[in-house]
This record gives sequence, C-alpha cells and structure tokens, in this order.
Amino acid sequence: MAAQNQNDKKTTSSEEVLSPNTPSSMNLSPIDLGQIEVLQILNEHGEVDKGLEPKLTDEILLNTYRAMVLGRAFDSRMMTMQRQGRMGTFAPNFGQEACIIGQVTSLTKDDWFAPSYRSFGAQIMRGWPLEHLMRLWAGFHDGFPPPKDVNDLPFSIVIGSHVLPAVGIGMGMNYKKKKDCVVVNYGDGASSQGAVSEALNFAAVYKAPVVFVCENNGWAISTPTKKQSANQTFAAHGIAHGIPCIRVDGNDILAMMCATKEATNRARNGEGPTLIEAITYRMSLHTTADDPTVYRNEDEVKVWEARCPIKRFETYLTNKGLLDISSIQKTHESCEEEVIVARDKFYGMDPADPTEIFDHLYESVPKELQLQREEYLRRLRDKGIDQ
Amino acid sequence: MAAQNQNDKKTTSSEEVLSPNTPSSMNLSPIDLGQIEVLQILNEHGEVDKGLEPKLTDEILLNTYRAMVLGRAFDSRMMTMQRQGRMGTFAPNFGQEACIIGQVTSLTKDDWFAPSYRSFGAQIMRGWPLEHLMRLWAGFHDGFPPPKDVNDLPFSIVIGSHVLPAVGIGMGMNYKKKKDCVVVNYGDGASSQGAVSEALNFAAVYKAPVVFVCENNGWAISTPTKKQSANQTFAAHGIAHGIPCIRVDGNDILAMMCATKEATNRARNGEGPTLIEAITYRMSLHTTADDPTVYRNEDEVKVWEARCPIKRFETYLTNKGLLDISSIQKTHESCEEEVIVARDKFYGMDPADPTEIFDHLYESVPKELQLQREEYLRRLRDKGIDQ
Amino acid sequence: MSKLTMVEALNLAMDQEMARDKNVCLMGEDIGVNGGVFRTTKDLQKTHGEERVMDTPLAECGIVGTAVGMAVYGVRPVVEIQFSGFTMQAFDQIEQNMARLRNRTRGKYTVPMVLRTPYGGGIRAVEHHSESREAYWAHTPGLKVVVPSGPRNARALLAASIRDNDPVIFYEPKAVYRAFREEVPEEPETMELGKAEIVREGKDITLITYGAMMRPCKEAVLDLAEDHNIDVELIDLLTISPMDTETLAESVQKTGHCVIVNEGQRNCGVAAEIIARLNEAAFDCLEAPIKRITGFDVPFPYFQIEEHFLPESEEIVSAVKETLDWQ
Amino acid sequence: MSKLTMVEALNLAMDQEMARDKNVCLMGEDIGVNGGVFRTTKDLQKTHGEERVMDTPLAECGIVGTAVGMAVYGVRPVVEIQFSGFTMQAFDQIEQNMARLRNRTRGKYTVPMVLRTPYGGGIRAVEHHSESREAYWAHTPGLKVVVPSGPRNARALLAASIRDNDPVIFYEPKAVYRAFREEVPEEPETMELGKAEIVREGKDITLITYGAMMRPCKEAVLDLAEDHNIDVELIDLLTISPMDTETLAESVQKTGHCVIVNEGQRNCGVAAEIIARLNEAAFDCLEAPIKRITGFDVPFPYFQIEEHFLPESEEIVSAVKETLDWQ
Ligand SMILES: Cc1ncc(C[n+]2csc(CCOP(=O)(O)OP(=O)(O)O)c2C)c(N)n1
Ligand SMILES: Cc1ncc(C[n+]2csc(CCOP(=O)(O)OP(=O)(O)O)c2C)c(N)n1
Ligand SMILES: [Mg+2]
Ligand SMILES: [Mg+2]
Repeated sequence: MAAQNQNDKKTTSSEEVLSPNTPSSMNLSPIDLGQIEVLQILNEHGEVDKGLEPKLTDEILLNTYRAMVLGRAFDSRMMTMQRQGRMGTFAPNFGQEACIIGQVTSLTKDDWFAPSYRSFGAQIMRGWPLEHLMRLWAGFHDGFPPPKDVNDLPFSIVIGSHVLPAVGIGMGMNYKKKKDCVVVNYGDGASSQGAVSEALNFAAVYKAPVVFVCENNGWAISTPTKKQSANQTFAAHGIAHGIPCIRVDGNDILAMMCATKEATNRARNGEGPTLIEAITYRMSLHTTADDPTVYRNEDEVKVWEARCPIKRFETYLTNKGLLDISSIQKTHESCEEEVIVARDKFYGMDPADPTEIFDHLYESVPKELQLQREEYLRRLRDKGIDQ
Repeated sequence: MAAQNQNDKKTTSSEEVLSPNTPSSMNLSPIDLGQIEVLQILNEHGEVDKGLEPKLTDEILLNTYRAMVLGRAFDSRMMTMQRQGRMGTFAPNFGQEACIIGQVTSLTKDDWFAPSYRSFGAQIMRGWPLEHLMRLWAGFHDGFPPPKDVNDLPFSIVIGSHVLPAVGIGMGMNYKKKKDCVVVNYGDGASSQGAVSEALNFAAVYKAPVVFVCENNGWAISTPTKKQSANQTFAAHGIAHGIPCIRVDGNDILAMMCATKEATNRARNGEGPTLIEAITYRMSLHTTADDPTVYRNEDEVKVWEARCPIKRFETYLTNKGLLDISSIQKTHESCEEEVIVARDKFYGMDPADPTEIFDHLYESVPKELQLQREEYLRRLRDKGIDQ
Repeated sequence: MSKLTMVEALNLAMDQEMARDKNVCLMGEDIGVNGGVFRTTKDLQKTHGEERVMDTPLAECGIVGTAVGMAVYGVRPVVEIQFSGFTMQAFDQIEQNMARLRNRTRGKYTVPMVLRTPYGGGIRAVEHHSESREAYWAHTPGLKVVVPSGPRNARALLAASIRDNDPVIFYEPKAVYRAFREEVPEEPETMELGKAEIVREGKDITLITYGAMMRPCKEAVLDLAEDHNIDVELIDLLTISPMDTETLAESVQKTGHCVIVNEGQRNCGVAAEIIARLNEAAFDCLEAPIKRITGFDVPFPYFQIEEHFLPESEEIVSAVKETLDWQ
Repeated sequence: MSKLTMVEALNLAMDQEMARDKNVCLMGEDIGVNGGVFRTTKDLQKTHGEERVMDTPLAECGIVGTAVGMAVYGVRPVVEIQFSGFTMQAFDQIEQNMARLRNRTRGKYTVPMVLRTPYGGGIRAVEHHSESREAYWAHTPGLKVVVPSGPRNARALLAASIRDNDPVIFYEPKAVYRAFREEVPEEPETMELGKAEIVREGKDITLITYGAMMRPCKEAVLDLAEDHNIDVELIDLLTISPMDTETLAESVQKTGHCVIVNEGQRNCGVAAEIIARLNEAAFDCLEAPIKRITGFDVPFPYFQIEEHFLPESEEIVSAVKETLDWQ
C-alpha cells in the first residue's frame, strides 16, 4: 500500500517532450493523472485488513495506544482547567488522536516536526513534558520553545505560516547532506493559504525530505470543507505540484503509521516530498472560544463517534490479545494520573517573569532597546513589581 | 474538443460520501483524476484537423490574422524605439501572437480582460489605441488607465497580483447577476505565486465566470519551467482546485480561439471557471533589459521558429483561398504603416504633467495631502517648471 | 436610542448600510452562520442572505484581492479579517491593489471597500492575536485608516467608511468590543472621516490618543484633574490617516505641552508621526519635549504578562506631570 | 584595492563570505546563470555551485519562508528579492517568522539570514519597481535594517550582515548600483551594524540621510559650504534599525539645527522617527523645527516624472537655509 506517485509512472516517457523548454516536438497525447488511493487498514469496527497489516512489535503497539489515550486525557483535563479559568484558550484534539499520533511515530530525534496548534498529542510523543505544554497554552513565554533535544518548530497559530519554514528545514537537510526528514501538518482550512501551495511547490522543486500531512477534519472553525474547496480531495494539491499523494483514514492508527512510514522512507531516500491527506473529524469545539452548535448538526458528530480511533484500536489490540478490559482501564487511569501530576506541577511553577520581553529578540539587546527596557522596568517598579 | 472537467464525471457518485462533513460512510475507493487533454487544430505545418476545425466567418479569420500581424509589427517597432532611446523598458510578445490574440476573440465589450504585461496584442484587440500603449510603456501616467469603454484591468507588473482582482470581478458579475465573463492571463512563472493558487480556489468555490489562461512560454526571465515546477503541466493547478482544465497548443490560433470560446461559454452559463494552459514560447528577450543568450541555448529558439503562429495561420488561410502572397504582404505593410502613424502621433503628444501625482489617489485630495501638493508645486516652481 | 456595545453598534452599522445599498456585501472567514468569531456580523447572513454575507475560504490575500475586484466592478465589499495580525497575509493585495488601483487608473476605477479587523491587546489572546500595526497602513499611500474608540463613534465611522469611495482600513479595538455600552441612535448616523475629536477641552496639556487607549487616557485625565489640578485637553484621533493635523496643532499651540499614547510599536509608529507634525506646526509653542507612551519595539508578549506591555493610566499621569515639570 | 561599483562590491562580499563559511548560501529569482537582474550575483553560481546559489521558483513568500527554515537548520541564506516592491509578497513570512522566530523560541532557534533587495527610484523603472518602504521594516520588531550608500560600505555592511546572527533587511539603493566607483580593499572588511557615520563634521546644522539620498545631500553640503558659507555636519545613518540615536543626538545638540532627507513616503516614515527621537534627546538645543524632505504620501510616480518626486540638492540647500533662518 503505497503513497502513490502519479508522476513516477510517466515522467520517463513524457517529461522531456512536454516541457516546452526542451521542445524537440510537441506531444499531443493527453496526460493521464492516475488515481488517488485511499488507505484504511483498521476499519470502523476494529477489523484489520490482513493483507495490509503492518508487522509492529507489541511494545510499539502498546506505546502508541498509550500515547493516544494520554493525548485524550490531556485534552479532557485541559478543557476542565480552561472551564475553571485556570487555562488560556485551548484547541482540543478530541477524536483526532490516531491522526496526530500516527504521523510522528516514524520520526527520530534528528528529524523535525512542524506542528499546527492542534498537535499536543504528537508534541507529547516528541518529548514535550505535559506541564510544559500547559505553560504554553497558559500564555507563558517559556512554554513556546521546544525542550532541549526536541527538534520541533513552535506550533503555528497563524494558519499555514509554518509550512514554508518546515520545507526550508528539509532543504537545509539536503544542503547539509543529512538523511533526516520533516513532518509538517496543517488543516483543510490551511490548504487555502497561498503560502501552503508555495511550500508544496518548493518542496517538490528541491526534492525536500518533507511529509505534508493535511489533516482534513471537516471543519475550519465554522467553515465546512465544501466551502473551503470545490474539490473532492485536498490530496489533489499534491497533483498540482507533482507531489505523490495519498488519502488515509485518519482515524485508523495503523494506516496513519504505515503511510507516514512509507513517506518518511521516501524522504530519507532522496525521493522528495509526499502529501498525506488524513481524513478525520473534529469531534469537539474548534477552541474553547468556539460554540459549534451554532453552525453544525450534532448528528454528524454522532456518525463520527462510531469511528472513534481509540476504541477501534482497543478492539484490534484486544483481538490480538494485547489488551483486555482491565488493562484498558488501567491505561486510562494511569494516563489520567500522569496528567494530574503534570497539572499539579504546572500549578506549582513560577509565575511569569515580565522582564523577559526584551531578552530574546536579538542575539544581544541593542542599545536602543536597552533604553526601552529600562523604561519598561521603571513601569514595573512603579506598579510595585520588583524583579 | 472540450475543456475537460475532471470532476464532472464523478461528483455525483462520490462527492457526498467523500466530503467528511457529510460523513454517512467513508468511501474507500480511489479517486480517478482522469486526463488532461491537449488541443491542437492547426499543426506546425498549417494543416488543419478537419474534425476539429471551427466554423468561423472569413471576416473573423482575416481580422484575427491581421490582429496577429499588427501585434508583431507593434512589437518590432517598440523594440526599435526602445533601442533608439525613445521608449522605456518593453516586454516583447514575439512568437506568442496566437496565444495572446486567441484568448480575447470571444470576449464582448461587457466582458473583462485582466492582462499581464506581455499582452499588448490582446489590448489592441480590446480597443487600446496603439499610441496609448506607447504612452504606457514610455512611463506616462495617462498610458495606464484603459480607454473609456474598455473593461480591462491595467496590466499587471507585479507577477500574479492581478489574478485575484480578476476573480473578484467575476464574483461581482455573479453578485450582479450578469452573464458576462473575465479572461485573465499569467505566466508559467506566475503559477508559483500563492496568490494565483488562492485565485483559482476562490473562482472554483464561488463558481466565478473566469477563464484562466496560463501562458506557458517556457521561461520566467532566466528560469526554465523545469525549475519553476516539478510537474509536467501547469494545467494540473486546476485539478487541485476542482477546476476543469485543458492544455492547448498556444501557437495554434484556432485552438486558442476554440478553447477560449468553450471556456467563456461555460462561464456565461454559470458553470464556473476553466483553466487553459497555453503552450507557447518566448522567442525574444524577457524585456529590453534582458539578455537571453546568457542563459539559454539558441537551438531551442530555432525549434520554435518552425512553430511560428503567424506563418502557420497564413498557410491555413492561403489553403482556404483567403490569402495569397500579395495580400499577405499588403497586410504586413498596412500593419507596419498603422504602427508608424501611431508612433508619430505618440511623438507629437503632450509631455507628462508632473503635477498630477496627487490627483487620483483619493476621490478628493485630503487637506493633508493638499499641503504636500503645495510643497511639491513649490519644488517644481523652484526648478523653473511652471504649470 | 439603545445602549449598545461596540460589537452591537458595528453590527447595526452593517445591517443598516446593507439595507440602504444593495451593493454593500460582507466577506470574511466564519462571518456567516457563525456571525464572526466576535459575533460582529451576527444574524446578518440570516437577514441579507448568503450571497451578500459570504463565508470565504481561509485565505486573507484571497479575500482582499477578490474584494478589490468586486469593488472595481461596483460592489462595495466590507471585508472582515479575523485578527489584524492576519492582514500580513494580505499585505501585497492591500499595498499593490486596494490602495493603488484608483491611482493606477487615474480614477477610472475606484475601490470602495472597507477592511475591518480587530486589533490590539488586552483580551488574553494567543500570539499574533494582539497586533497594533496601524502604522503600516498609515505609511501606505491610498488608504484611509480609521480607529473608533466607543460604540457610538464606531457605528458612525463604519457607516461613513462604507459610504466612502476610497478604501478604508477600519481598525476595531477588540479590548473595547464588549467593555462598555453607549447610547447609539437608531437612525443611521455617520461621522466625517479625517477629523479628530476634542473629547475634553483643557488648557494645560494636550493628550492625544485613539482606540482602546482612550480608556486609560480618560482615567488619567480624571485623575489629573481631581488629584493634581491639571487641566488636560484630550483628543481622540479617530482617523489615523489622513491625519487631522490642524486640530492637534491648534491644541498644542494653546497648551504648549503634549503627550501621545498608543499601543502599537514605537519605531516609525503613529506617535512618531504626530511628533514630527507638531515639531513643524507648533515648534515655537512647545515648552517641553513631546512624550510618547507606546508599545515597545518587541512583539506583543504572551498573555501572562501582556498587561505590563499596555500603557496604563498611572503611567500616563506620570508622563503628563513630567512633561509639565520639564525644564 | 580596486575601484568597484556597488554591484561589484556586493558581489565581492558574497563571494568572500561564501568562501569563508560553507553554510552561506544564496537564494533568489534568476540569481544563478543569469547572475541576478542587476548582475549582483554574477558568476557566483559558477564559483560556488548550484546547491549554494539557488535559482528559486517565482514566489517571494516561498523564498523568504523556506530561507527562514534553512536558517533555523543552521544554513545562512542570503536571499535576493528582485525589487523591494515585491517584498510585500513575503510580508507575512518576514513579520511572522523571520523577525520573530528567535523571540518565539526564546533564542532556541535563530534566523541568521539576510534579505537583500534593491530599493528606490531614479532608474526609470516601471511601476512597483521604485519603492522605498524601509519604514515598514523599521516598524517591525526583530529585524535589523541596513542601507549602504556607496560601494565600500555596501561591501562591509553586507559582510557584517551575513555574519550577524539576527535577520537583516539589506536595502540596496539601486540608483547607486553603478553610479560611481570607489576603492574597496580586497581583504574581507566588515563594519559594525547599528552605527551611523559622520561623513563630514560641521558646526552649523546636522543633515541626516542614508542610501541613495547621500548623493544629493553631498552636493548640497558642498554647495552650502562654497556658496553660502554654511558648515554642515553630514550623517549617513547606514543602519535604520536599531537606530544610532546617540550619534544623531550629539550632533544636533552641537548644531541646534537639523534637516532629514529620505526618499521613502513621509507618513510614519523614518524621518518622523528621527524627529521624534531628537525631540526627546535634543529638545533644549533645538533652535528651529527639524525639517524633513521626503517622498510624498503618494505612490512613486511613473518614470516620466519620477525625477520630480525625488529630493534634489537645490531643495536640500533651501531647506538648510530656511532652517537656519527660522525664527
Ligand atoms: C492566517 C490566519 N487566518 C485566520 C486565523 C484564524 N483561525 C484560527 S484556526 C482557523 C481554522 C483553521 O482550520 P483548519 O486549517 O482546518 O485547522 P483545524 O482548526 O480544523 O485543525 C482560523 C480561521 C488564523 N489563526 N490565521
Ligand atoms: C511579484 C514579482 N516578483 C518578481 C518580479 C520580476 N519579474 C518580472 S517578470 C518575471 C518573470 C515572469 O515569468 P512568467 O510568469 O513566466 O511570465 P513571462 O515573462 O514568461 O510572460 C519576474 C520574475 C515581478 N515583476 N513581480
Ligand atoms: Mg480543519
Ligand atoms: Mg513565462
């Protein structure tokens, strides 16, 4: 089951003649664009397609499972904390756990991950302590930079703005002759940003080792995919730029892992970028500032409840003999506990240091800014804030 | 021979099920993208494909022919004037006459045309007096606005920047329930601009009556199409956004006319946008500031000389009995003469009025700007320039 | 008359202008069913239909660029950019077409559109959601830049901007959106663009501000009057560009002292421009350097500490006193 | 030492920096085989290879955005945007990532890149090809903005910008590109960023300018000395941001008079900022209002009349005299 390269099939025969700058003759035969395939390994009922089933160790399967459960536990806790007024605006990932976790399981420490804001599940997997992510969402400056050994970009809040830098990182890998790769995700809404189109083009032209994961979760705030694009699939953006693309059941963790694995392999082998459209669904609010009942029908949410990525994986693992009711419950409990511990740690952390706003903009604070800094410190002192 | 809609074929069956916001089930069948066809009616030797030959009146054929010859005559004269130091930087259209003329022959006065800078052939057809275009290229403010009854945008010098406004005009036509349409052209280089991608998307989503003509002339200054895109065809950008697309031999005037006609028909019928990739070649310099011998092989130019759109059309019209050696010569001569007359008119026109720079920015000059205007007039007076 | 928040007042302006002129339409992300993320366009799609209240794809450059085309064609789009930080995505279309198309065609085409966008800090938003970059637009010839400070002038200025035949950047102080209510007359009301308002006359010093900073300034003025017997002339700029230099200059010629408050970054900001103008227009009356209290030249900080970035009344009080004490 | 034009001097700087540090690479449209539309990168692809001198697709946002990523990864891209007017296409990436990524990650990632772009009028170019919008960048925290005025400082400042670990907007006055030659030492040379240069000491008045406007200013200074016996202190700003206020203030404290010349638009422009700073730093020494001679607040005109838009020496002479005569 491959991320399928529409171009590979025909470049040999037609590229030279069709490119008008090698105009030995003018080829009149139509260009066959081929198909975009859809990958599903685990269906809604947790039944596995034996022919496609990946050979993964029990450890990997169980770790991945726990990561999904932990993501969901973090999600619920953050919602609670936000409702209690102890957390900033938060973007839940409820229902998208397979999609977000599956896209990073094949990354190493040397690889890079460039996430959008709805990516905490993957960030946890990449090594972000939970309390660090809490600081981030609670509006602390120290929450933004990734932990020491983690090669992530800070998550992107300006829609689509991280995709070009992510491609640049891939180009940097080529420049430095590294065999690593980059995974970058963005939403169905983000697909409309011109900068994302430019990013796909640059990646293709420079054969950058980048895996694009377009998380098609049906909605961009209140805007359904139908109003976002007249197309059937966001994977077709790959076609425009000569990038192999595939659609994946984004609620199927095995499909997400396999598709990403194959795409990262291509990247590492110098075969360039791949675009994965992951079809999933935003079960919850856009953010805690949003009220989806205004714009969408709850029936739709019900349909997707049945496609829960975690339940589906539990069925599979249970059938495989790796889980049973009690170990499932234990996993949920231990994740819940881990989140509570992190929460308490977070509550015990230092308050924000208001003085730091001048310190990280330049390598050293320019004299001019030093004066503003003093002005600012005076303001703080006048307010009775001493540092 | 149709601008082929990849989507039309399958929307009925798959759209609902594949769009995740109507998620009654998850369709796993691959999406067939179909083919991009290539249209050629008149081949390099001027031989016509009888099955595709359009039924056009002699008058239309001869008018179109003359427009192409006039465009070329204008082109040569402008180059000469520029070399003589009597013209500003100029972008020739040599060899692209079929492409530029063919894209506007089906437009009415109520339709709009949104050109890039290499479009004087079409601008002449749309009603721009030759001397007006000369003023434009010579850096006079009065050269930029289209003549009174001409619905053109001023040509765009910032690559790709006119494509979104062109789509907006189409959206305006929908808003006002008009049955008119817009033709907008841009280059292979311009295809890389994110704004062009956004324009395609908006046009598709709002079913705007817009015909996109991507003039693939092999080069963007020194950048060959191969470095511009990893794809085989710029028409595939249409695929990304669900826009029907077709490749056309851009040196074949009949193909250009037919493809555009069909696309404008679709637009007027409320069927939305079409993308035409016209395959042509920039025979001459990028602009008079450019020296192509630095970056391209002259052999390539020779290959394309044999594909001359004008000679090809002359052969066809001669075979049809509409032209002979003497009428061909007469056409060339009369076009040359028309250009000379325009040139002389241009040379006799008023010098630029330096005072006008404040007059057209706002509906009325704000008081603030009035003060600057006085300052500026004083500057002019001090230099001995009286108005 | 009813007491409206700024959000409601803006909604009223759009509703009435759409009723008045069928060419007025709205474009933006999530402005339809959802009524905009701040609910400013609430129910307008219900009232005026999907064709006139258009939810757009998520592409600011696309929104502004197509709105320019619609405006050229005779429609009058009122565009909402969800947060002013995202106008950067549309910078090219704003600078190259929205601001210039009239000039490029010597008035053959006009661009009667309004770009509405919430700006500024103070609502504990995430990064890139608290930008005040009105100076970019003031530095861009061809635009008008309008910043209301309360419900009533917000409504009147928005209506005037929609009727104006030139492109307007309409910067809405989101910190004021729901901060207080004001009487807003039911009948359509407009205010002339390009006029500053003397909110309070005073003889000792001129305090110039706009938008969300009106509130701390008003507090400071009260404080200064009551506790320090200082009589401040308070000016609300309302239109940033073209600027009403005359009103500012006359005031400073009278008071001889001036403090300017705005939350945007300082370097090449609006306060600098005001100082430059007053330097020219009131040099011989100035008895002390003009003081500017502005955002600092760093990105707007994350929300745990944003309150310290924003000018507050205490500091304005000190600045006024320092300016009057200067020698 | 050889006599180089600014274009040649810039080429030398890039060539040498690439030789010195293999992480330095170039990106831009037509910079490879073609050597750039102004030939600034001539032969550099031949010397350093296609991987280090990268022709890019025609997408400024793409160029800047990917360069940011490369810089984060430890490469040091020097990006060419063909004309400064087209930086608008990259505004979002410049403002949101290039300028901020260091701050967003508290220094974990740095963005050591240079964005070179020719700015300004005077070469009879078509529309959008003569923009001077350095004020946009000065108003954007996180950037350094550098503008050379001659071949020698262009070379030294570009080398310094390439070595700097912060993102630099390097604005090249295209009117100066081939206007004159200057001795440029062969050995690599750098100049400290953030320092203005006193080009000529004088006691009567301070004349502040930068970039292409140095030439008319120099003419004016000569003229004023010879014909009017006025002794001008001429300052070349060189770095627009962060600005060397100290040097400017000291000069004006000495002379008591100041004229500023720049070709960018006036409203919220660089001259306004200088006035605001001097108002603070030299208020009690100022004997006359500071005069600014700048571009007007209209788009740069088409080339038949562009010469009238640009400040010339005669006007600078008058402004200096008026300032000195002021009372
Ligand atoms: C450039 C920009 N425009 C608008 C927004 C406001 N906004 C935040 S999230 C969002 C919707 C994003 O939808 P999508 O890309 O599908 O991601 P999802 O939220 O569904 O994960 C919008 C419009 C933004 N953050 N950045
Ligand atoms: C936004 C922008 N970037 C760069 C340029 C400089 N430039 C002018 S024409 C051109 C190449 C355009 O190529 P293409 O779109 O293929 O059109 P063609 O010239 O071949 O007709 C470039 C890079 C520009 N005018 N605008
Ligand atoms: Mg989404
Ligand atoms: Mg081209």
